[in-house]
Amino acid sequence: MLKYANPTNFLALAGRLIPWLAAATALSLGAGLFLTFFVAPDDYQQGSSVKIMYLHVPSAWLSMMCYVIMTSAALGTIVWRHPLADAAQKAAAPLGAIFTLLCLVTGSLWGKPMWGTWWVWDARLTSVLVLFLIYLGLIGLWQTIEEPAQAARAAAILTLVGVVNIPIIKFSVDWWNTLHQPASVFKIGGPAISGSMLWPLLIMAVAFTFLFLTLHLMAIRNEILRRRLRRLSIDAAHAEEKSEATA
Amino acid sequence: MRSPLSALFWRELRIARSVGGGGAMGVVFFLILVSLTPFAIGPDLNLLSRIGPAILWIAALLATLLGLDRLFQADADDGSLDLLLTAATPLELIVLVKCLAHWIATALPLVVASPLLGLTLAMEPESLAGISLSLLAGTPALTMLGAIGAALTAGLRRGGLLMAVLILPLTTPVLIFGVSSAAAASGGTVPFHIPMLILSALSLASLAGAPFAAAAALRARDA
Amino acid sequence: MRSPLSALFWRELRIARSVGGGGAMGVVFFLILVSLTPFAIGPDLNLLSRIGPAILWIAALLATLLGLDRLFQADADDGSLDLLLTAATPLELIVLVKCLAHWIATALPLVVASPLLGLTLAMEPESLAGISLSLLAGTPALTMLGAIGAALTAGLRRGGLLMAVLILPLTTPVLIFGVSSAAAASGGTVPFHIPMLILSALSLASLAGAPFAAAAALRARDA
Amino acid sequence: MTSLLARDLCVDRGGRTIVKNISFDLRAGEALVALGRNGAGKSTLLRAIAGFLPLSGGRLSHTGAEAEIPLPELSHYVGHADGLKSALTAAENLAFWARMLARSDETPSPSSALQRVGLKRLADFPVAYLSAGQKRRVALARLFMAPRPLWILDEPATALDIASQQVLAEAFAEHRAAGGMILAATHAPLGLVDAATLDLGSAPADLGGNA
Amino acid sequence: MTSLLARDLCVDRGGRTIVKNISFDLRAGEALVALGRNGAGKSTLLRAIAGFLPLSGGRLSHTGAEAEIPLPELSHYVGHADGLKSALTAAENLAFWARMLARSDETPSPSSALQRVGLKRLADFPVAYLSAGQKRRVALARLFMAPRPLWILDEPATALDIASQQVLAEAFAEHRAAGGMILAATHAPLGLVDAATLDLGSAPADLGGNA
Ligand code: HEM
Ligand SMILES: Nc1ncnc2c1ncn2[C@@H]1O[C@H](COP(=O)(O)OP(=O)(O)OP(=O)(O)O)[C@@H](O)[C@H]1O
Ligand SMILES: Nc1ncnc2c1ncn2[C@@H]1O[C@H](COP(=O)(O)OP(=O)(O)OP(=O)(O)O)[C@@H](O)[C@H]1O
Ligand SMILES: [Mg+2]
Ligand SMILES: [Mg+2]
Repeated sequence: MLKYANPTNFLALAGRLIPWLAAATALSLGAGLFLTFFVAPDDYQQGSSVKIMYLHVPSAWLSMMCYVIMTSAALGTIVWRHPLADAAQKAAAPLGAIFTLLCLVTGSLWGKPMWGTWWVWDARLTSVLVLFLIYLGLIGLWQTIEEPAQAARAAAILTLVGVVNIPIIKFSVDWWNTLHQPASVFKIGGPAISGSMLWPLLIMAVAFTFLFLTLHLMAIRNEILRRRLRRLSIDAAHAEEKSEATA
Repeated sequence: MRSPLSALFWRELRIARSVGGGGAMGVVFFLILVSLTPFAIGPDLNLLSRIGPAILWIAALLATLLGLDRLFQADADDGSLDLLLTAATPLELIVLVKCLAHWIATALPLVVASPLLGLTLAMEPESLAGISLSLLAGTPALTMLGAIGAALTAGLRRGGLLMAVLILPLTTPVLIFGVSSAAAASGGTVPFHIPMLILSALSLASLAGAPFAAAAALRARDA
Repeated sequence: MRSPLSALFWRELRIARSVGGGGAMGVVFFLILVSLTPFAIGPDLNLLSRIGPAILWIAALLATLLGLDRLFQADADDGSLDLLLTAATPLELIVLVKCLAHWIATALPLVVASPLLGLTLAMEPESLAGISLSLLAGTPALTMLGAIGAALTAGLRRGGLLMAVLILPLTTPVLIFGVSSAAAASGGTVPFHIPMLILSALSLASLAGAPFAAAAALRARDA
Repeated sequence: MTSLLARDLCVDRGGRTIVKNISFDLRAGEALVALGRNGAGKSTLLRAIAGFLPLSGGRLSHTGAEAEIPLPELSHYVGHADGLKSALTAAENLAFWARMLARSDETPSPSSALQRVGLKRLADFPVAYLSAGQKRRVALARLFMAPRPLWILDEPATALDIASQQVLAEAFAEHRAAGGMILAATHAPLGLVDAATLDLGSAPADLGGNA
Repeated sequence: MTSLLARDLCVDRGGRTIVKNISFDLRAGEALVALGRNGAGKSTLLRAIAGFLPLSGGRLSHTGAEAEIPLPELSHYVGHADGLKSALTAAENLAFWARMLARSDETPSPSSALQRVGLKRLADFPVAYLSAGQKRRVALARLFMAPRPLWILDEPATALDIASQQVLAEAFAEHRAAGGMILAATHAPLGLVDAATLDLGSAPADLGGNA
């Protein structure tokens, strides 16, 4: 494991993994979309708008999972000061923001037919919005601090502080009385949802996870390469600056 | 693109961009302010749509003013302001161009984002267009008034609050007519164009007057 | 009064008192924000008293956070922060004392002024006491959370907006329970002490945790 | 500009007359070095001549072809603050100041000015990443970006290494040979040959006796 | 503290190793002057030793009675920024730093320290009203407010007039006579007799040959 913490080994590993992950993403996404649109039944109450669920729920899960992964990377940054952890953190923030946005948008689209409004200010929706805002703040922080190691430490601290929001999102439906659905898949006593809807949902969730992993690895790889390039150009400039001055 | 003023304009935009995506931060701040209100007021959609224009206008006001506090302060700290005084370009024009760049980087994104935010506050479509138009007409006045405050506090090294305190009272007319034109857009007794005309007049007047006031304040600073 | 921390405390208070700083400005900003609202919303007293606690809380939130942006920035700019790192006193305690001084200079005046401002918003007497108490219990959390943001942006030389953007989302629970305890004070289904307890718990938790986060952020700065 | 004449200059600051009755003549090709202990008023005098502080007395005039142009627009000022934006690169900073300060449209390229101060390779780095002396050198490179007859320099050699001090001295000689003037305040030798000195002597409290 | 030992110090900044494999020994009463061109890494090295930047390699240790106290707490650092609050007076600033930096409860009075740097009469002026050199002298007066064995000074003579440079040289001699150590970076002579020098030479890319 530690062997792959070396950025060079990591690049090699990522290079080998990415094609497989991309293939797995394509396969599972294809299967998931097929099941969603051609196999899964319409809901007797909701009609075909229930199909939004197969996008909404996986993106909601991924928005939280991404934060959890970012938090582990943040710990890596703080405890080991490892550049790979820095890159993993940085790469996760925009992905998290995109999945959260997807969750918000699909939720709103679903809310219009279901609740008669695009948006309500209940605890679940609000805490997801806060998650989105935290992602945006992190992106802003990454953009503002030029020096990568310093930006990583600052972002790690903010990430760790913001992690309290995750349990709030997860349990908001249980702690407060909300319009939003309580957990029906991951709950004590097994899923309270029929198999014909559960399977497509789970496959879509797997597909989204693969999609995330592919994009995340690719973004980490880009970040490492960008840093190397930056470092090379700085070194070259300083070396030449010196020879120029002594000439 | 070779004149001093265009050089200044592009420099300002480039600096704005380097900081957390410049305009983006202003929009995010705006977004946060707008979404804080329902947290505080509670999820009563009727109430929210009733006070929606007010919330959007106050948030825009704050986002514009708070982004402005370093408009001249940064230049004063790093010595740029002194050097700008030795340029052949009149200081009034320099102020105007800096304000223009700031408006484009900060206020314009707010104008664009406001209808989206209005949606979350359950505002009606006509109201959404109204709020955008009124922000477009009114934010120049906010930027110019803010520039006066920024110039007054440029030497003091703790702008933020002080500047807001100096300028916020002066912005009340803009706020009042801004909200009332947004309200007029979604029906009401006043026709839409009247508050809009007043708002535009306020913006034009401050565009004409504020550069002189700000330039005078900058020159008066004990450099 | 001879220990390093008390020396720091008094220095902070003295600086806050000078140059249009700290306390007074915060209250004035608060006052202006609160009085802008009726201009924007219109003079509907029922509506105002309905959303009074929300307005007061949002205004207090902004006044506290915006006054905080230079908490560490000023020390970073003038080199004091480096020297503080060479003191024998742990940085966490230094952060805590600076926050304490800032809270006394900025937030405490808000607590005192809030009932007066509540009166202008036509709030009921119980509600006034409620808002004061809830601000007293909740503002420490705002100050401490803001300190984290101030520390994260200390080296960046244009804190203001970015800091607000980083920290405002984290303050939502404080805002929600702050307003709900103010509302509970003037009747309602929830007994007053429940949101108050949560608010105090939030303040205590952030008093315990934030100094570590802020100190870590200050150390992470590329000095 | 063929000469700069100062007669009985006085400058007030914080209610005190800091600079009192200073007179000097500076002609094309000449240099004048203001000396004096800390607090004597050197920086105050220079900033007043550059137009940043109002004169409370005396007359400042200049003659020559550009006599009708205000003096600040004929001057380069390099003070304690470098006037650089740390988010922009050295080249961007210089290109901006060239546009802003030059009277004509063709200005030298930033990289040639940076070459003179030995920083050509760092042209595309944000100024934030430069060392104190490197920043100072970028600030001094501004002198080459726009031709202006009067250079007003407040302790220009601060933070410069020996090689750069040498470069600066050469730039001074060249500027003077081309008919430029130099007005500098310093505590350390600047390599200005045949410069006249202006002794502001002691702190103003002693000057005016208002201890 | 009887000695400070540095072995193979490395410091990274912006992803680059700026200071590479620096070793030196400093004993009680000794002084070490870091020399080198702009951008050589002098300030970076000093800030790392003062504890403001992390070392990326090497070992820094000190011996003597205070061996268990962290090095930063035994050091006075005077850098480019003066560490003064401009709204407070010189005396208030110094009194604060005495409380903050001294280990014992009795500290000298600010006015005696200001006397040494020749600013006693300005003790009750807000620092905002002081000239560049006067501010720097207040910052240096901090050295006298709390006894600390290691003085880390980054271009301490900047903006000082000749008389104050003399005062500083005397303070150095006195500190060393009392067993103190001095670590300074400079481009100008500091009046440190018998100081060892540490030549950081050229810009960092060159030091390790990793161009
Ligand atoms: C913008 C609005 C919405 C947001 C931010 C949102 C957010 C979320 C989140 C974060 C989850 C994951 C919960 C967990 O893992 O426990 C979730 C799940 C879910 N949401 Fe939404 N949602 C929104 C609107 C809606 C709407 C309108 C509906 C339909 C009525 C809906 C139905 C569901 C369902 C059925 C689940 C799966 C629950 C489970 O099995 O655990 N959501 N949503
Ligand atoms: N914050 C920073 N981030 C990245 N690189 C930096 C930073 N600060 C300085 N550097 C680089 O580190 C190198 C050393 O800088 P340092 O300030 O230590 O030099 P110095 O020897 O003190 O020079 P001077 O004589 O100009 O003060 C320089 O090449 C500079 O470009
Ligand atoms: N902003 C100010 N307000 C009031 N007095 C000031 C101000 N700035 C400087 N002074 C006073 O003016 C006098 C001259 O200051 P000035 O900066 O001109 O000195 P200087 O000769 O440049 O000294 P140095 O060699 O230290 O740079 C000093 O006594 C100082 O106290
Ligand atoms: Mg001076
Ligand atoms: Mg240096």
